[in-house]
Amino acid sequence: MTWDWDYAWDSLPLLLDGLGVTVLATLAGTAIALVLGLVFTLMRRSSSRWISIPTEVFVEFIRSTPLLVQLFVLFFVLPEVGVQLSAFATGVIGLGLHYATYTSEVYRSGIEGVPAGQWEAAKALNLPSRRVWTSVILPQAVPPSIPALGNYAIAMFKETPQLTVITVMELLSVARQLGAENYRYLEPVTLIGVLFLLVSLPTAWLVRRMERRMVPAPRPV
Amino acid sequence: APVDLTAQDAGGDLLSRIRDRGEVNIGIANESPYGFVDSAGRITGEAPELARIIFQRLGVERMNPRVTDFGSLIPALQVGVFDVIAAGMFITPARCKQILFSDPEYQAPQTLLVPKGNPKGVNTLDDIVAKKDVRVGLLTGSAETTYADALGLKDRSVIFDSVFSGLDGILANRADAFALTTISLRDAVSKRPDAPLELTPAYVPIIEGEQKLGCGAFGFRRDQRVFRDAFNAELNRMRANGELLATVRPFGFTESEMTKLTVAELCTDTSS
Amino acid sequence: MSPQLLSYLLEGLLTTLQLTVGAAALGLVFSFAAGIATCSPNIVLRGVGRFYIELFRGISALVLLFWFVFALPYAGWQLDPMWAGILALALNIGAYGAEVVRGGIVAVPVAQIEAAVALNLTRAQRMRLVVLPQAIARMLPPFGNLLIELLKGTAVAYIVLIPELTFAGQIVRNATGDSASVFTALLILYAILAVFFTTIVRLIERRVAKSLGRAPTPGFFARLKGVRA
Amino acid sequence: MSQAATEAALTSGKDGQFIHFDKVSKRFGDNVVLDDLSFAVGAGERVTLIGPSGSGKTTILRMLMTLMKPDTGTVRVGDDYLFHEERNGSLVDASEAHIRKVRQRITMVFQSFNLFPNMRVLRNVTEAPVHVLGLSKEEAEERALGLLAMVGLDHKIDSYPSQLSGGQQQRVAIARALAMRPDVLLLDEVTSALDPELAAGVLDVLRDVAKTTDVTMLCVTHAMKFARDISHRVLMFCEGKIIEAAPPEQMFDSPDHERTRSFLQSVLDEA
Amino acid sequence: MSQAATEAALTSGKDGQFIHFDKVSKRFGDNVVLDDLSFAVGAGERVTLIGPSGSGKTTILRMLMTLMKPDTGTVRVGDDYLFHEERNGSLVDASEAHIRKVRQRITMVFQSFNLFPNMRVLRNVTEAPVHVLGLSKEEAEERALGLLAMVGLDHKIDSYPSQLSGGQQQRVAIARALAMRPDVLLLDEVTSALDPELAAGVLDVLRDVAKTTDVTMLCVTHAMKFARDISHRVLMFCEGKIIEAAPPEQMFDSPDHERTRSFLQSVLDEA
Ligand SMILES: Nc1ncnc2c1ncn2[C@@H]1O[C@H](COP(=O)(O)OP(=O)(O)OP(=O)(O)O)[C@@H](O)[C@H]1O
Ligand SMILES: Nc1ncnc2c1ncn2[C@@H]1O[C@H](COP(=O)(O)OP(=O)(O)OP(=O)(O)O)[C@@H](O)[C@H]1O
Ligand SMILES: [Mg+2]
Ligand SMILES: [Mg+2]
Repeated sequence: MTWDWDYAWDSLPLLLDGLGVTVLATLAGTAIALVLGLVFTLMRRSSSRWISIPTEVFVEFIRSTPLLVQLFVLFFVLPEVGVQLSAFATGVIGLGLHYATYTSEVYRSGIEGVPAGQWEAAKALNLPSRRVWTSVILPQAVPPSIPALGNYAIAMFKETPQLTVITVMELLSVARQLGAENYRYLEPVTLIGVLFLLVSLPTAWLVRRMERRMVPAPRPV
Repeated sequence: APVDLTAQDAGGDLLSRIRDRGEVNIGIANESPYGFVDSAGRITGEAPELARIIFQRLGVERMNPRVTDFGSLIPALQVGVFDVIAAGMFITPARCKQILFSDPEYQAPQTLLVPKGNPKGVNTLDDIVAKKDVRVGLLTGSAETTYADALGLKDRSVIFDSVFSGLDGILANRADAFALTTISLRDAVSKRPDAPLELTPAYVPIIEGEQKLGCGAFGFRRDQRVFRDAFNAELNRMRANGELLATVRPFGFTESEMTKLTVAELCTDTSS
Repeated sequence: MSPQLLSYLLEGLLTTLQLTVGAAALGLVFSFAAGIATCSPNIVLRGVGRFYIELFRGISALVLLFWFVFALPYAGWQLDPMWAGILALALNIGAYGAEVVRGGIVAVPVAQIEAAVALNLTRAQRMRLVVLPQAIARMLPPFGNLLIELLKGTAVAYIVLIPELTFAGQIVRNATGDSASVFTALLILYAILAVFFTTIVRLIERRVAKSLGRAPTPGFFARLKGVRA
Repeated sequence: MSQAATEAALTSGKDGQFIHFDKVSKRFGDNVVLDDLSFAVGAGERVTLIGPSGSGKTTILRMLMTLMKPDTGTVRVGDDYLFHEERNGSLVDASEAHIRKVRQRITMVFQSFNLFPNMRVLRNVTEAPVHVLGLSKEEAEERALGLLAMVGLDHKIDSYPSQLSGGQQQRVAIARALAMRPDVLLLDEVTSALDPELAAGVLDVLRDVAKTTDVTMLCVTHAMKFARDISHRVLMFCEGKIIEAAPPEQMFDSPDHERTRSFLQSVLDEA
Repeated sequence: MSQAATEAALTSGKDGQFIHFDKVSKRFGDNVVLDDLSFAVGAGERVTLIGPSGSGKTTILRMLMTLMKPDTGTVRVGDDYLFHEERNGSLVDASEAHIRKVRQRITMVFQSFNLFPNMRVLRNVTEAPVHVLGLSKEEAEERALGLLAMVGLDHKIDSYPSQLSGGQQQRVAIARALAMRPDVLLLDEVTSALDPELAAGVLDVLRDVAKTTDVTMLCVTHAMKFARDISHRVLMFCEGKIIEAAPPEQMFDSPDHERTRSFLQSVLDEA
């Protein structure tokens, strides 16, 4: 099997369509993960065990099982209990939910990274608890978390091919379809690799730039 | 099992190497009734069962089946992961450019899988073209996908990754009808006797004025013409003496699925 | 379910374990090689480390796998699918691991390095005797997370004929037509594997924490018992 | 001084008692940090807590600040219990609302300043008056500017804490605490993280506060000259107990206890 | 003391000069930290560096420890340049091997101890003698045990640093430094992170070291009594320059400079 330029060239427009779906799913999934992750974190810190323990168990469970299987369940089982969402919406929710368990960890370590002295100072000033969160803790916990959150967005981008199992025509689905019709996989799959790099490398670079601005530069050892 | 590096050499001696080994690697795609793992956990299906008999006659005692994703069958054959594709794969001109096929062991008319009572009232792909609100479910990489594309159904296609995903998809209202061969769908529905589903009568789709009758066959690497011909000879002998139908009948094949078409006819690209 | 089908699931489970352990071991080697290289004063080594990280973090394991099994043979290099699977997953997870190694090294306080300089240790001795032993303690929790990532990532191996757990699940689903039970079983099996791996990592964490004379950070179960700030 | 005299000195001579520790105990595991401790502080009194490391001085302040609960015993500020409420005549665990109400009167300055790094100096000082006392932004800023001028930092209101020296940060922290107009001001080694010269500036500010307000002060410090200047009374802690309590002159010039003597010796030696 | 007298005092009266700073400058951005500084220290001499925060004291020690390079000027220890090598008669940048050779004679104790948390006390002390000096494990342990006994910690050899108090950690750090048998010992505010009583123990150990060895000591401290007890000479730093240099009695009892006077005043006030 040698490289077929014509075929690669013909595949490109279809693959770009798939890339559009992939990017859209990633963006929407990221938005969900960012919000839901924070909600999970706050619920895990709740003083009521009736909230914190089930949340903790749920988050650990989602985090330790494959997205692929979760997508199957969401896609085929949700409708049986009467929740009818489009394949794309199901995929985005699956991605967002799965990655919320990661962002939740990021937020948690960000919050734990705020020195105990800040909590104590807030208490010494008798600030109400909502105010402590919004004006003292979160403003300090979130910025250092941004690079890690960015990295998860990139990771999510690379996992969108799994949406292929629930009929979302993203990049890999397009490639599989092309391959099945023409029985040439080398070109579409290689092009996917290149397209992924084209998107993920600049994003990773941006994230690292942010990281550098926030963390002191690495030093010689 | 390690990949057979020598399998890449050109020429027709693969068969003798297989005979020396006493074992042939066959690729199946886990699709009933063509090649699949049954509920007892055995690998079976019309193609593996035919292959077992034919290879025995060719002097190869053991068969080592390897189950893989349908989409990976051809690439894996090409790099020598296995020696034959025994998955009832349809012969298409595009595929003929990649691999060699034997003569077909069956021909397959089409059916639609629809919810019980057929609420959308569709019986063929043409019906679906006419009713704009019907979403058609298709199996990734299948010939039906190509037909649907040619009929302009792309926007209403829902691509499933397996037959059972399609079946679950109809139940979950992810699509309104699932288009596949009668054989596959009859088999799938038989495993879910309680599901509120039904099959439309078999039909032969007509795409751009031409009857499309899917014909499944065994696949070989392009440099294995001698091997293929030897296999083909045994296959045609079985066809002639009725052994073929007897072997595949338990998998739901009937007289109407038997074919006289040849690989040479089916490989001719008429669409260009 | 027939014993035969059950054995598919069991074999799938074993294959998944094998893939995970193999790729983790190999990935660990890549992680340390690349992670330490990115902290080197030598610009070439740094460049090579960085290149490895960026390249393999950017390409998904699935694409790599496909390449190794279906494209490399044309370059005259044939890999057994299982090895290809382990190698591709290891290259991928190793790139993430390298960042963990780098992060662990960078997080060792500069003061520790200065103290080592004040004792006139060589650069290599500083790394081996002072920096790495402390850094490893910090690396373990993120390594634990990566291990779970890897475990879940092995599910993509099915496209190159590796019959791991998810694929075995698909076989059973096809054979029995019972989607719901199969998915439930898969979720439970993966969760059990994850708990298994997490427990191992936590045991190692405990040992390392002890070797630093520290109390280990509370784990999942301790957190459940309500030890919170 | 006799044992009885020390016990007498455990309550101030000032007009009525304001803060009451009553049979307070606290332990961490096997470590008994406060051992059945009782003492009282009068309104407006300034008390310095001294004693060796680990003797429980910080624990006292943190308890008053409600950062830590006693295992047994009660703490009272004015007429209110800190961790308990009287309900139907018996003491029950206090609700969050009750704790917040009592905490209103108390505030604390920390060894490591603990300014909010995400807020500029001015907002550090106005944040609590606006959101806790309900002052308008203008009122809060007026009050903050006055206090920042007092600590000599009215030219730094737009800086972030990270742009200030340690001494400047600590002075902002003092202004921030005073902006709450507390009845009780707790100070825990507020100069030990600072260089001597910077520390001197902070202590000067505190001398000012002592002179110009009648806030009740509980102060842990090793700056003995400062302690002598401002305190009405000095309490010597040792292993979770108060072993000596006396006015500063008496404590520093003729301590009663051998332990106090050796402690003071080592502190003075270090200079 | 006149300007000329101070300049004379910049070289010690002891037998020959050992450490030479020659026209050393160092800046960070706009901040001139050391300004064309020259001074020398004799072999076996004990010098205390005092001065306000940011005046460059730590910078001097860190430069001697080769943790920081001067921008211009040279530093010499014995006959060897620290950052330069003589090759073909001209000074070139030193190789790592050369720096390691000269660094062999110098070691440093830090404000925050910086013990290796991954090693027990004994191994903290034996590690460098084994790996740098090439001692056998037995020789190194014998030496370590002797030193740990001297600092009063021979019963703690199997503890991890995290299990020790700050004062104990600092005493281990001193033993660790002495195990290298250095010619020059650098001490940077080794007691400022400690409580007065713990600090007293550390200072006692250092008095011992001063008395029983003839190691050259450069010491930054605010413990004035200690400085008076052990140093041959005190250098007063201000804004990257040495503004006064004199024996401790003279420096503390009748300082020449107004700046020195005010600095000493504030340090003494704090106690
Ligand atoms: N959260 C905690 N967990 C366990 N032990 C604690 C905790 N907080 C304080 N302690 C212990 O309580 C004892 C008293 O601590 P405290 O901080 O009150 O002493 P202190 O008098 O302020 O000493 P220092 O002068 O060192 O600040 C110490 O032995 C300390 O180890
Ligand atoms: N790595 C650095 N980058 C930028 N500025 C630095 C650095 N190290 C030191 N400085 C600056 O150099 C100046 C002198 O610092 P140095 O630590 O020598 O002072 P010092 O006399 O030891 O003061 P202190 O008593 O506070 O320890 C300070 O203004 C400091 O901010
Ligand atoms: Mg304290
Ligand atoms: Mg300094």
